[in-house]
Amino acid sequence: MSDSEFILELKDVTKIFPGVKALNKVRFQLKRGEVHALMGENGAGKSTFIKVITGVHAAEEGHMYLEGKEVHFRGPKDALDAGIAAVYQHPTTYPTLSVTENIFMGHEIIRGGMIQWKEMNAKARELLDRLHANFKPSDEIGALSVAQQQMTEIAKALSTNAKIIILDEPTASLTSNESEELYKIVDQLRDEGVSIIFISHRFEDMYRLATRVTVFRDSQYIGTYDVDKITNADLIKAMVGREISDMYPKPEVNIGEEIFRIENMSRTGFFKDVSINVHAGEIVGITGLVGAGRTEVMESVCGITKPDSGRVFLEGKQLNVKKPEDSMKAGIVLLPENRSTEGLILSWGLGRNVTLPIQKKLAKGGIFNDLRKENALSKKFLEEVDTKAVTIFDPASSLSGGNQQKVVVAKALAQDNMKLVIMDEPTKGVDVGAKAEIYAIMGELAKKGFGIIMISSEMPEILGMSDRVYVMCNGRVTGCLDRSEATQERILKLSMEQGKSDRKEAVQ
Amino acid sequence: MAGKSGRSIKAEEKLTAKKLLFTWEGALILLFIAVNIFNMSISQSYTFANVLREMPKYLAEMFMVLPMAYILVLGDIDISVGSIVCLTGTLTCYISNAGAPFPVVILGCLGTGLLCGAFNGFITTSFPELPSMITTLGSQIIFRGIAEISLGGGGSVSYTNTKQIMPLSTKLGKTVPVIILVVMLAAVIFTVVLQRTTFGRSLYAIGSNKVSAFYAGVDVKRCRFIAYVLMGFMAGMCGLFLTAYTYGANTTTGQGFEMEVIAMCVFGGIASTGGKGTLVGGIIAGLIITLLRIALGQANVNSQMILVIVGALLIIAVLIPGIKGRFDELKKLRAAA
Amino acid sequence: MKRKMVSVLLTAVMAASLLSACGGAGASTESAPAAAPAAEAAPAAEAAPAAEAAPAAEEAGAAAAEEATGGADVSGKTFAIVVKSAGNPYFKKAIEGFTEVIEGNGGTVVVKEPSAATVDAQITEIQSLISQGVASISVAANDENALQATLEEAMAAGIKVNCFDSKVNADSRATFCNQAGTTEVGQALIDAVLDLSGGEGQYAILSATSQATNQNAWIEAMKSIQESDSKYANLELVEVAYGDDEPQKSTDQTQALLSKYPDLKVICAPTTVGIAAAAKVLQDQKSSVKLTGLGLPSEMAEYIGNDDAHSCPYMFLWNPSDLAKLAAYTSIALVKGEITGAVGEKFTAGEMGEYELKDAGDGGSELILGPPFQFNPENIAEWKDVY
Amino acid sequence: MENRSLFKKITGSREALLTFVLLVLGIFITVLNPTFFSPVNIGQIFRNNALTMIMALGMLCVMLTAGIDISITSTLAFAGMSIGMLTKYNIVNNTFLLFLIAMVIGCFCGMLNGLIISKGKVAPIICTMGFMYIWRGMAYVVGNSQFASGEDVREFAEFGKDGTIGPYIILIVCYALFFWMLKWTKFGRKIYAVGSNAEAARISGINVDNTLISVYTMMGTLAGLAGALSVSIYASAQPNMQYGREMDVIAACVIGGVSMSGGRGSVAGTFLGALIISIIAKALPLINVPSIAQNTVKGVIILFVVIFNVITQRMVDRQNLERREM
Repeated sequence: MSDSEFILELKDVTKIFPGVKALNKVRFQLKRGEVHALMGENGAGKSTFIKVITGVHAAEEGHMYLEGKEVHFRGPKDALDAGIAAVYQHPTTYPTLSVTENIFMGHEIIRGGMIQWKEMNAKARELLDRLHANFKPSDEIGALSVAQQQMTEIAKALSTNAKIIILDEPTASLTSNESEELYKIVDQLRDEGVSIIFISHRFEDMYRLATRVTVFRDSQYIGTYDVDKITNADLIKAMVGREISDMYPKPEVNIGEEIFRIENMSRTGFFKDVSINVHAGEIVGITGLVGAGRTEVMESVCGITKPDSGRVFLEGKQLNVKKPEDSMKAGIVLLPENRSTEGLILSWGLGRNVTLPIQKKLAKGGIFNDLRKENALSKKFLEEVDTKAVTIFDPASSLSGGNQQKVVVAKALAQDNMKLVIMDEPTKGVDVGAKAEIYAIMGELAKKGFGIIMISSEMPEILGMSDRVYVMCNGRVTGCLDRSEATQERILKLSMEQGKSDRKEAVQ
Repeated sequence: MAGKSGRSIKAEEKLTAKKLLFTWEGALILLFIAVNIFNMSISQSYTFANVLREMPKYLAEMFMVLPMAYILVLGDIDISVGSIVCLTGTLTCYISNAGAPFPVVILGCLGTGLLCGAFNGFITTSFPELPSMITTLGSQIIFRGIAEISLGGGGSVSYTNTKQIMPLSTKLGKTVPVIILVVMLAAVIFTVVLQRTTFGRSLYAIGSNKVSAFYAGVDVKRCRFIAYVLMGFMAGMCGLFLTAYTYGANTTTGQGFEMEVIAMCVFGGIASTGGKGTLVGGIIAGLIITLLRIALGQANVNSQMILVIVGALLIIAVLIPGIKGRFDELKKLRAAA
Repeated sequence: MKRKMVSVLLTAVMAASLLSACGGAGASTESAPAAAPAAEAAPAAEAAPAAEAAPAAEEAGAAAAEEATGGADVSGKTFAIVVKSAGNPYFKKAIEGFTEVIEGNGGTVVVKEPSAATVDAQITEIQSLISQGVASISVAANDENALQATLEEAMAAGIKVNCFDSKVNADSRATFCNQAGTTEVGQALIDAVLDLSGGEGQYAILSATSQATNQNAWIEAMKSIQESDSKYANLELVEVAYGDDEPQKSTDQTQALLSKYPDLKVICAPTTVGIAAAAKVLQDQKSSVKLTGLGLPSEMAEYIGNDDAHSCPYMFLWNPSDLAKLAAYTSIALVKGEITGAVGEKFTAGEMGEYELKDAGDGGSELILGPPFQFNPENIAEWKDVY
Repeated sequence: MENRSLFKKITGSREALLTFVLLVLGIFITVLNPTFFSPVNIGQIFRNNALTMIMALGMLCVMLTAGIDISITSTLAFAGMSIGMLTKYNIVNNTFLLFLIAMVIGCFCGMLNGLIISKGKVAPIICTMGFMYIWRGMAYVVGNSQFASGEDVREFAEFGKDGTIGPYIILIVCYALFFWMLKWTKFGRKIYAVGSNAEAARISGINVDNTLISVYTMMGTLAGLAGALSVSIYASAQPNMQYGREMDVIAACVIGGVSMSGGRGSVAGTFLGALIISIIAKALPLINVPSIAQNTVKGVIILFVVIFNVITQRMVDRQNLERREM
């Protein structure tokens, strides 16, 4: 290998965390000007690997070569100075600060001991224009959408004139067409000569962008492949270590009576005139852009926020939901989008998490906790969803994303009066293996006659699992497609069309 | 169900004596014994009877340790309690001096505390955007301010009908002060509620992750409100008993109590960040600090020096988990390598 | 697990070592006088210079005291003094005087300086004294009534209780060592106001806290004297302000008085912190308003003078050391059974001469040290180094 | 449209809102007592509250990092007492040197706070609560039941005497310095970054621990400076000085729009907040509000301002939502 071919090369890198080897002699080669995908299940060591490259973690063993020269980063600063910038999975923005402040954090333009705000604002404007961003440098980051925050992060990476940009699951919180925007940006960067490392669970990302892909599994390097030469199945096998025969095990279910209906529900600023219905045994997908109001509708159904108007019926009876407890009592169970912040109490044991919603039911006299009953019950449901855990007292934080999601499912199953399950992005950030298991559970639930609402931005999942698909755009339901008529094109069209026409009206 | 691998998850927790000892509470019990030995060595007057006699003033504060633990477990803080003690003490005197019968006096006192707590609860739950430190800072100033206004120019009020309130400060069998029994009863109730009931579990849930708890159907607003009301009620209790021992109240009554009470809780392992610690720890810690102060006082150690010692102990106590964490990490690193 | 054990032990050891260290240090500074009844030179060193520096150069020394009270018959007995709060030079002087007398008579002294000037803190200290089984307690109370339950408990345990500087109610004490009769203080202050104002005009009072017993009594006395005599008819009391014995608040209040009442002629501040703060404000602003009141000579020397450059022509106070000495002699007399606290009893307070217990007007008895002493430009230089 | 933008301007900027509150307060007081806005009074407001105002700057930085420091007045007393004693016994009489010593003591106290909070991962309120007891106790120990006042500190008090410009200069220099630091320097950016998202700051190469230590050290140094200033202005060093006033400092910051969760707040806002607190203290005696009611009024104003701010924020959010096209 010559100096010119690889801009970045890592050899035999080992990183040890208390109790675990997070990386075990992994290697990696990045060519100049290429987009290189890095794939693997959660916990395979991708994120740790990225942090070694960016100097956040110091590796115990191994060598890193930048443009052929060996480098040792003592901290993130060194990596930044060397031209490596990263956009992390969870946007690492400063929510209380402006876009400009965020972009230039750590490398402000300083002249004569003074930060040059004017110059920085102008430069930020320029960067945002280059990315076709629709927000201002003076906007506060906390008020922006996740996609916009991600764009700011990319602008930040660009502002350092980085030679290597690392994108850690940038599309995880983006919808299809937002992803498309991102693809364009990445293409543009590559054309400008920037080398890019791209981590993603989505195969579409990889096919669309990358020329080569490196796979990690269980903290080890498995292999590097040319994207156009490897099949989907082989790649999955490389990642999971076994073959997955049927990704979307959609069972044949006799769809029953209507059990759930939303009528003309509105909440100012979030959604308007939303009507949705669900039948027993039916999986109803809801998709659309992030910010289209999908999650917000379901939160209002479950009493987390208050809708301004509209009615909700469960099994023909109108519900009066004021707080989450009310909807749960009625039999509606929500699996929230963010496991770590909404779904679980990470510092708690699994068992306690599972029984939290039903603790009153289990308690003696409704007051005193019945630990024996609780433990038995949580054991039963955790085993039912096949959680990888030793005891029910393991803290939820010790599990991987997929297993955490299983705990959330167990928590839902434990609610014995459940009639309707609402799953908000059930496979977000979940690796391939666990994804299949979650789909299987979903199928089982449908078979048992529960109604299921699945909010998702992932097209294959929506197409693979739903009986019907509602598409939302800008707070309104723009269409409802049967399984037979749902295609990627139609859904995409519905999720954008309405917005465009609305915007036109607003201009007039 | 799907993906059944037949994997079994253990649901039994083995509680050994060793494990118990290595909890923070276990350490506190050891420290409790050590402190008692130390106390006996520095003061000849450190006898059971003397300690029992000196306890009541500290025990009045112990009333507030109990609900403060709830508030801290919630991840909140209430720095207005000292002022509530002042206000309830003041009003108690005025109510009695106006000729009210004793039950009315007690009701008035506890009711005032309850109202103050409800005020705090209302403000904090209506404006969840505001940290409780700020809202209770405001009410701290207001409650004491109201007491100051009602005390007027003289700045103090006496409980003229001392015979009436005497029952609260008497000693059963001439040795056991009534207040000890009341504190013990309250401690048992508060401990059971926090550690064994759904309400207690809800408090921990909110303190650990407010959003998750809310999504899981915990009524966050109600739980927080109840905790503040209990806090106010027990501050009223403290005010009542303090009045029984001082036959009056003035503008400095209860000054600085909030910090002492919080210190006891934190020393007992109840983190100010919420979701951690048990009331058992808080109570033992409260006793340790109390006994230490009594013994140091008997040894005629400078009163300011006693506060320095308490402050230093507090800092050492909160540093230990961090130091221990570092040790554990190092050990695990070595094991992995 | 072992680590946990280590940390547990570590806590215990650290705590214990810290405590013993601090405890040791505290004891050596605090109870040094107490531990020096005999002639062991080293610990007594602290008491000795104090005795030398005492203002009572013209009065009899410790030897005379010993002679008068009959020497060692209180030896082995412990006398406690409880002041209002720690860190106050006024009470530091009082403690020195108290210690001098008690140790001169062979007793031991326990000093209690509460951490804050609150009733709660004093109750804690007195409870501790009951546990220690002292012979007598002399207390300068933070509240007239609030100590009643505790002091009654002390008396029930056989401890003789008297108070000095600020009294407790008649039920809670044997007797009260009053620095000066309330009326006398009031008279002196209102006369000073009359003098400084030139016989007419507005004056204001800057007091300590609103619940300060002494200050309230003196202010009441001033008001009633003013009403009873027509020569004060042209004086107008515009406001009683409270500086809470804090320099900053006292400064604020003084400035407010000046801007609210442009015609103000005199400010009377019957509190040591307040008078110092007010004096500084007036002097810095070169105001024509004159100041009088009660203050420590050492703090006020800077401001006392008859010319326009000084804000305070003269002020009053008593010798806190003498007051505490009187309290000490009273304690000894109570312990020895010479007096019980009833009105009309007489006893000899060492070199200070004979005192008679008078009716305090609140159902109990009191001893009066004497009229307040006037500090003026002539004598301030002599006293500023004394207290 | 015009109206809306004006409304937005006022409600959108904390500083504008505070200026508005200040104006209303000023007019109200002037109506009741026309002498209030005299140059002498204004001068006194700044002089008497210089301590609160200076410490508010440090508290601003501490709160920007999502921390809090309740040990400041104890540090102030410790530093103030130390130099009071030094000059009382004529060990050090140079004014500049005394200021320096006080600041060094404060710096040390603050650094200890910072070390324990950053390296020991102790909650700021708990750590500083411990030191609140410790430094206050040390102030008593140093003082050994003596005050330093009047003649003892005559020379030193010349600096802060009424009519001198020393305190004003210190105040102006401090505010200018902190304004420059927070707005125009890299270090200022770091403080905001740590408070806004500590994890992100760590990843982007900011040494979070060092930033925290410097922030608490600055706070301590300012408290030390305030201690010296206090002795100088009031010509008095007492161990209980400024007892309980840390809450005023915190209140000043909170009124000034500094968020307790970190990352939000400005020097201008802090200044206005401190000014509101100062004016309340100064004005109440002047408009014949009995001084015993002062605390109640202060508490009500604190609660009113913070709640008012929450409500306007909610209104703004609501308006923004309603403007969203559906």
